[in-house]
Amino acid sequence: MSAPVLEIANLSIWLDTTTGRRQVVDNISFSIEAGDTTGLVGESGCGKTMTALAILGLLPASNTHMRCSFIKVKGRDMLGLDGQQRRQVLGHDIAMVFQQPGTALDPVFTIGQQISSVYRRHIGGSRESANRATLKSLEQTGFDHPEEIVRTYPHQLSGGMKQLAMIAMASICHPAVLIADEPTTALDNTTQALIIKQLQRLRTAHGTAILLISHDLAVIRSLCREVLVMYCGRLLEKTDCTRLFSTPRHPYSAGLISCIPIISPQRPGSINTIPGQVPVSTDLPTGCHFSPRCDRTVDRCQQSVPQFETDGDHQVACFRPLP
Amino acid sequence: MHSVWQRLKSDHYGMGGLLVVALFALATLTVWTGLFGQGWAEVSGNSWESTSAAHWFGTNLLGQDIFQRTLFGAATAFEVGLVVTGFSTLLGAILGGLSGWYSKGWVDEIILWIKGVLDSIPFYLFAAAVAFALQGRPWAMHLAMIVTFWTTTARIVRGEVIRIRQQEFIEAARAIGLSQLTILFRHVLPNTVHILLVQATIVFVAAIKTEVILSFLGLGIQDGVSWGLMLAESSQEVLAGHFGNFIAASAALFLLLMGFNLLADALQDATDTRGAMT
Amino acid sequence: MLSGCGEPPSTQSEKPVKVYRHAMDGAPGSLDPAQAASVYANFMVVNLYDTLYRYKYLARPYRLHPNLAADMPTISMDGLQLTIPIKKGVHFIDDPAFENGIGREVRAQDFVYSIKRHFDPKTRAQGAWLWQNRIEGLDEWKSRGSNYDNEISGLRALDDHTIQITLTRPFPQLLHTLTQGYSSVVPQEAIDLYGQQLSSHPVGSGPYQMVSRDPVRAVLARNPAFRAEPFDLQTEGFDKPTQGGLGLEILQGRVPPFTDRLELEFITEDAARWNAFSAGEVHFIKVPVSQFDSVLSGRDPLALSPQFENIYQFRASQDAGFIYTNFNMADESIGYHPDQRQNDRNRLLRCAMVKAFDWEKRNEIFFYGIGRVFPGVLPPSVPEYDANGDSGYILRDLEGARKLLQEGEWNEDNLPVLEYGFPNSVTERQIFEQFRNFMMDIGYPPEKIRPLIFATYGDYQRAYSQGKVTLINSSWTMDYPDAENNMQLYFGPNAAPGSNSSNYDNPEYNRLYRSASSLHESPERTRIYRQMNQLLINDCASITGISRTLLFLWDKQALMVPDRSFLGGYYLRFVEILDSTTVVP
Amino acid sequence: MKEISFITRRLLYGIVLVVGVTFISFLLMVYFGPDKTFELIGKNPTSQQIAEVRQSLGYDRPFLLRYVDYLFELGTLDLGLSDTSGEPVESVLARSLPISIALVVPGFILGNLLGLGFALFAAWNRGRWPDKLIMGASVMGMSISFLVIIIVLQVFLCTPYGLNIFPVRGWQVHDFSSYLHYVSVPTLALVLVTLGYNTRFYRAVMVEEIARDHIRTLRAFGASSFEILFRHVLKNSLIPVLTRVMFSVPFVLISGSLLLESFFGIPGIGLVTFNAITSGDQPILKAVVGLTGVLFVMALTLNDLLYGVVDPRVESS
Repeated sequence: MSAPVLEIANLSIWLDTTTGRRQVVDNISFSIEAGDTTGLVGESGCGKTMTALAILGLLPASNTHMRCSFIKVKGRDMLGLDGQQRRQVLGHDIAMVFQQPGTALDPVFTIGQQISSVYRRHIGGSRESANRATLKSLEQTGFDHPEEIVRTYPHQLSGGMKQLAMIAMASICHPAVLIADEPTTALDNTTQALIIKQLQRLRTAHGTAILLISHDLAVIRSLCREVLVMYCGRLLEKTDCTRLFSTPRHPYSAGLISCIPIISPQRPGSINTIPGQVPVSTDLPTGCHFSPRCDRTVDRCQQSVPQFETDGDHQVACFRPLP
Repeated sequence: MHSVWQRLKSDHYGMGGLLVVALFALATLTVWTGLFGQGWAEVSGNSWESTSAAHWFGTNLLGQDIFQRTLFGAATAFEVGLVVTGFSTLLGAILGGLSGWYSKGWVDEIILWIKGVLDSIPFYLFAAAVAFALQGRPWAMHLAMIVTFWTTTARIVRGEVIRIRQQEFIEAARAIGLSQLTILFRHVLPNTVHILLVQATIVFVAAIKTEVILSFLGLGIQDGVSWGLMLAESSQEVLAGHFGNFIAASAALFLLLMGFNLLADALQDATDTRGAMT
Repeated sequence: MLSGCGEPPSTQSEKPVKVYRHAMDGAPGSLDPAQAASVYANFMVVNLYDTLYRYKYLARPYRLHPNLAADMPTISMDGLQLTIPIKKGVHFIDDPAFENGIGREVRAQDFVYSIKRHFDPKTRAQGAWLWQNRIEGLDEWKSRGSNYDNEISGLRALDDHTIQITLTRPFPQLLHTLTQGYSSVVPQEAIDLYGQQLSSHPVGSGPYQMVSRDPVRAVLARNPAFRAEPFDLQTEGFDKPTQGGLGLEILQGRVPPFTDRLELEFITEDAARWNAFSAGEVHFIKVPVSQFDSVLSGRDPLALSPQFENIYQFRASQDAGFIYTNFNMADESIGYHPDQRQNDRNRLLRCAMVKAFDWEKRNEIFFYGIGRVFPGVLPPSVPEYDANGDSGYILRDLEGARKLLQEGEWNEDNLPVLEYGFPNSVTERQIFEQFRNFMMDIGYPPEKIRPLIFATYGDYQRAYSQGKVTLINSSWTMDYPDAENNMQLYFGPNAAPGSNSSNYDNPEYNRLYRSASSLHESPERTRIYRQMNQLLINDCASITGISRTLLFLWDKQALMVPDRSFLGGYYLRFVEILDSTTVVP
Repeated sequence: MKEISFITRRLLYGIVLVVGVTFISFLLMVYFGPDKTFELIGKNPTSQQIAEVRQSLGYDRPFLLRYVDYLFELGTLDLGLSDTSGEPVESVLARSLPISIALVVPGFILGNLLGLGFALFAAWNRGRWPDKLIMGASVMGMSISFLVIIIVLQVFLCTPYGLNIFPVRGWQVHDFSSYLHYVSVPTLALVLVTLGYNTRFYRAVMVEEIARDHIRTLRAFGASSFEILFRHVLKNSLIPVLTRVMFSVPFVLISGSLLLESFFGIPGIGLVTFNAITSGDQPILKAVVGLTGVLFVMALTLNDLLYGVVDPRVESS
C-alpha cells in the first residue's frame, strides 16, 4: 500500500456547554492511505462529526477546545499551517460532503456559481475554464444535463441531486482525501446507492481516499475496506470491514452488528438491541465507557481504560474481547 | 424556568442589569407606599438652588426638589411600564395564540389585518390621535401604547404557536378529545412563556422610552412628574445654564434603560435553547 | 463703496440689498386679513396690505395717523356719520389676479368689499365682532344672504376715493378698528382667483410683498410701487428726550420703507430664539424671560449688562394686555349659586383663593420680578389705571385667606374639586403647579386641584367656551388702546362663548358698561371704569392680574423703535439698517 | 401568470390595509379629533357664527359622509386646504417632504451602513473582545433617549455654551456646503440613536447567517473570510436587512423627523405634522396619516416584490 494521505494522532476535543466543559473526543488516532476507504461508525453523538470538523479545522473556536499531536494531509501537518495555507489545502487536497444536502449549499447562488468558485479558488484560470470544469465534474457525477444544473438554485433540486452536486463540488479539484459525513442519511435507498456509486467512482478514478462517517453499518459495508468503531469519543475497534462483520471482537461492535435488521422472510421482526442507553457525555462512566451496558464487564473495566491491543490489523480496546 | 434562572445567575451583566432594575423598582415601591417622593409637587425652596443636604439634586425653577421629582419620575416610568407590558403581553399572547392556532383561517386573517393596520400608522401620530380622542384622560397614553405594542408580541407568539402545534403532544391532546381552545390555552400558550418573558422586558424598555417622549411632547402624563416632563423643562433651561433637571432625568433614564436592556439580553440568552446544541 | 478697487462692474450697478431680519416668537396662521386674528398674523398683514389708519411710529400714548386714508374723517354732528377720503393713485401689487397682471388702483369700493367679507360666512372671517351691530345695514346685509351686489346704507363708497360710514349708535373705538389688520383693503379680483388660498397668497398694497413662507420663516420684499411719503420725525411724534439716542434723525425726509427685504424668523422656542439672536442671525429679539438675568444688570432702573451695551440697543415696554385666572362663575361649585348662603360661601372661597395667590412669587418666577401687578382689569398701560387702587387684592394674606375659609365653613373635606385648564405646554404646567402650591399653603388639598390639559389651544378654548373648566388661566391682548376693550371682558352678555370666560354677570356692572360705551376717554368714563373695576374686585370673580414688562433688544446696526402692541407691524417700514450691504442672490 | 396573481394579491391586501388605516386614523384624529372652531372664530361670537364656522370646517356633516370624502380626497390627491395657513395641503407636502427626505437620508444611510459594518465585524469576531465592545456600546446607545442625544448635541455643537459651529435651527439650504452645515447635527443625532439598534439587529442576522451550514461548507472548501462575509453572508442577510430598511422608511420620515425638526426648527414634514397636532389642523393630519399609510403599504408590497429579486426561493413558492 502507498503512503498515508491522512494521519491523525492523539486527537482530543472538549466542548463548553452551559453546564461546563466536557470531553467529546478522547485521544483518537488513525490514518488512511491513498485510494483507501475507511468507515467511521458509531451512534449519534459519539464524536464522529466533531472528529471530521477537527480534521478540517472547522470546530467553532468559541466553545470548543482541541488537543492533537498532528493532523497530516498528504504529509503536511494542518496544525502548523497559517489560515492562508490551510485554505489552500481545504477543498483542494481534502474535501468534505455533509450530512444535510438541503442546507449545505448556499440558497442564493446557483449550483454552477458555487462549484466553479471552488475551482477558481484553487486552480485559478478563466471563468470559462472554470465553467468547463464545472460542467465536466457534474457530468462525471452522473448528471445528464449539466448545463441546466449549473443554472439552477439549490432549492430547485431534490435532496439526492443536491448531494450529487456536493460530490461534484468536492471532486472538482480531485482531492486526495474526501470526508463524507453521513452522506446518505437524509436520502432514500435508491439515491443512497447512487451516492455510494459516485464515491466509489471517485476512489477508482482519482485515487481519492475516503473517510466515510456513518451510523449505518450497511452503508459502511457497501463501500469501506476498513472500519473504525467509535463510542463516546473513543475508538474501540479498528479492523478490516469483512473481518468486523464476521468476527467482531469488541462487545460493542458485536452489539452493533447484531442490531442490523436482517431482512429475511424466515425471521420476521427479529431485531436485537443493546441493553441500556448511551451515557450522557457529562456523566461518563469511569474506565471503559461501554462497561455499564456490557455483559462481559469485570471490575477492571470500571477502573481503568483499556488500550488498543494489536492483533495484526485487528485492533481492539477491550480487556475481555470476544474471541 | 429554574434552569433559566440558573443560566441567568451566571451572566454577570444580566445580574448587574437586574440589580439596577431592582433598585429602581425599590425606589418606585417607596413612592407607592408613601415613604418618599411625596413632595414632588411641593415648593420647598427657591429657584435653582444647588445641591445641598435638603435638596440632593437641587431645585427647579419653581423651587421644587429635583430629587423627589426624579424619584416620582421612576414611579411614573414603572407604572406605565408595568401596565403597558402587562396588558400588551396579555393581548399579544391571546391574539397571537389565536392567530397561530387558526393560522390561514379567518380568525388569523382578521388579526393579521388589525395588526397590519396598527403597524401602518406612525406611532406618535397614533398616540396623538388617542390623546385627542380621550382628551385629558390620564390613561390615554397607556392605551395608545397597549394598542400598538401587542403586535410584535403577537407576531412572535403566532410563529411559536404554529411551531408547537405541529408537535406530537398536541396531537395527543387532540386525540384524547380536548377542545381547541383548551389545548391552546392550557397546553400551547404555557409553552411560550419564555418568549413572552423576553418580549415583556423589551416592551418594558419601549414603554419607558415612549412614556418619556410622549410626556415630553405633552401627550403623556397628566398630573404628576415624568422624566420626559423634566427633560421638556430642561430643554429650555440648559441654555440658561441650569442643568439640574437635565442631568437628573437623563441619568436616571439611562441607568434604568441600561439595566433593562442588559436584563433583556441576559434573559434572551438564558431562554435560548439553541445555544446549547452541539 | 469700494468702487475702483478692481471690483467687477456688475456689483457697482447692482444696488446693495438691505435686509432686516426679525425674530418672532410665533408663526402666523392665515395671512388673509379677514383671518388675521393672531398678533403674528396681524404683524405681517399690515405690511402686506393697507389699512385706512395706523398709529404714529413714535408717539406714545398711541395716536392715530392716516395711512391709506388721505386725512382724518369728517364726522357729522351726532357723531354717527364718518366720511373718509382715501389717497389717489395707490395701486395693488402686480398679480395675475388683475387684468394683464398689473395692479390696479385701490378704490373706496375695495374697502367696502373688504369689510363686507367679514359678514360673509364663506370667508371664515374673524373680525366681524368689531363692527357687529354698529354699522347701519351691515348685519341685515348678512341676514339677506351676504350678496355683494346688495348695497349697505351705512357702508358706502361715495365715489372712488370717498368712504362713508354710518353708525347705528356712537362707537368711539371705530377708528381704532380701522388700524387693525382685519380692516385691510383686499381686491375682489384676488378673492375671485385665489379664494381661500388668499391666506397664503397675499395681494395687497402695503409697503412689502410676499416672497416666500414656510412654517419657520417668511421673506418679504419691498413693494417697489409703494407710495412715496417722506418720513417726518415731528409728524410721527418724535420725542427727543426718550428717543434721541437712537439715531433716528438721519431718517428725516427719506422715503420708507427703508429696507428692501424683511426676513421674519418664526422661532417659538425661547432658547432657540435667543441663540439665533446671540449668533447674529437676526437683528431683533423680544428677550425670553429666562435670559433676563444675563441681559440686565439692574432691575430698578432697568439697565443693560455692560457686555451688551456696545452692540445692542435696548428698550423695555409694558405689554398691552394682562394675564389673569378666571373663576368660572357659572360653575355652582365655586361661582354663582341659587342658594344665597352657598352663593356667599362660594364668594368667600374665591376671595380666600385670591388672597392665597402670591403675585410677588408669580412675578419673580415667571416675569423676572419686573411685571406690573395690578388689581382688576385696568392695567398700568391704560390711562384709567389707578395707582392708588385696592392693592389689598393683589397682596398675599394667608391669615386673611384662612379666616375667610373659616367664615365660609370651608375645610379640607368640603372644599370643592377644581379643574384648572390649560393648553399643553411646559410653562403652562409650571404655572399650574405654582398655583396649586399657593393654594396648598391655605390647606387646599393638592388632589382637589386637578390639571385639565388640552392638546391644542383650540380645544382649550372650546372647553372653557362651553363652561367646562373651573379655573381658566388666560391672557388678554388688547385690540386697541382703549380700556373699553378690557371692560367688555366681564360684561354679562359677553359670557361664554364670548370673551367673558368667567361668565361674570353683575347687573350693576352691565349697566355701567352700557352707560359708558358711547363715551370717549374722559374723567367721567374713568370714574365709571374704576367703579366697575371695584365691583369685580368685590366679587372676587378673577385672580387678576399682571402685565408683562417686555424687553426688546436689537442690533445697533438697526435704527428702529420696536413695538409689539398697537403699532405692531407698522414700524417695520421705518426700520433702517446701517452698513448692512448683504447682497442676496 | 403566477407573478401577476401574486402582485394583484399583494395590492388587494394593500388596499384592504389602507382602508383600515384610514378608517382608524379618521375616527380618532378627525371624528374625535381636535376642534378648531373656537380658534377660527372671532371674539364674542353668536351661536350663528359658531354654526357657520363648524359648517365651513365640515364638522357638522355625518361621520360616514366625511369618511367617504376623505377616501375620495386621498384617491384624487385633492387634499384640501390647511386650516391654519390656508395653503393647499398638497403644496405644504410638496414643500416639506423633500426637506425631510434631505434631512433624514444621510443619517438613515449612515446609520444602516455603519450598523451593518459593525454588525459584520462583531459577528465575525463573535464572543471575542471586538464583539463584546461593539455590543456593549450598542446597549449603551440603545439606552440613551433620542431627546437626550438631541439636547446634548444641540448644546455642544450649536450654541455658544459649546463649540457653536453649527446653526441651532433653520434650513436655509441653497448649495451643498450650506446643506452640510444644516444637516450635520441632525444626522449625527439620527446616527447615534439608530446605530445601537441597527448594529444589534444586523449582528443577530449575521450571527444566524454565519452559523448556517452552507457557510461551513464554504469554509470546508477554503473560502476566505472576506469572500464568506461580503459575498455569501451579506447576500443571504439581504432579506432581513432590506425588510428592516424598507419598513423603517415611512417611520423615520415622520416619527424621526418629528423630534428632529421641531428641535432644529426645520420646516419639513415632521414639523408640519407636529404643528398640525398642536394646532389641530385636520386637513394636514388627515393627509399625513393617509399618505403614510399608503406609503407603508407600498413599502410592504415593494418589499415582497423585492424578495423575488434577492431570494431565488421566493418566485416558485
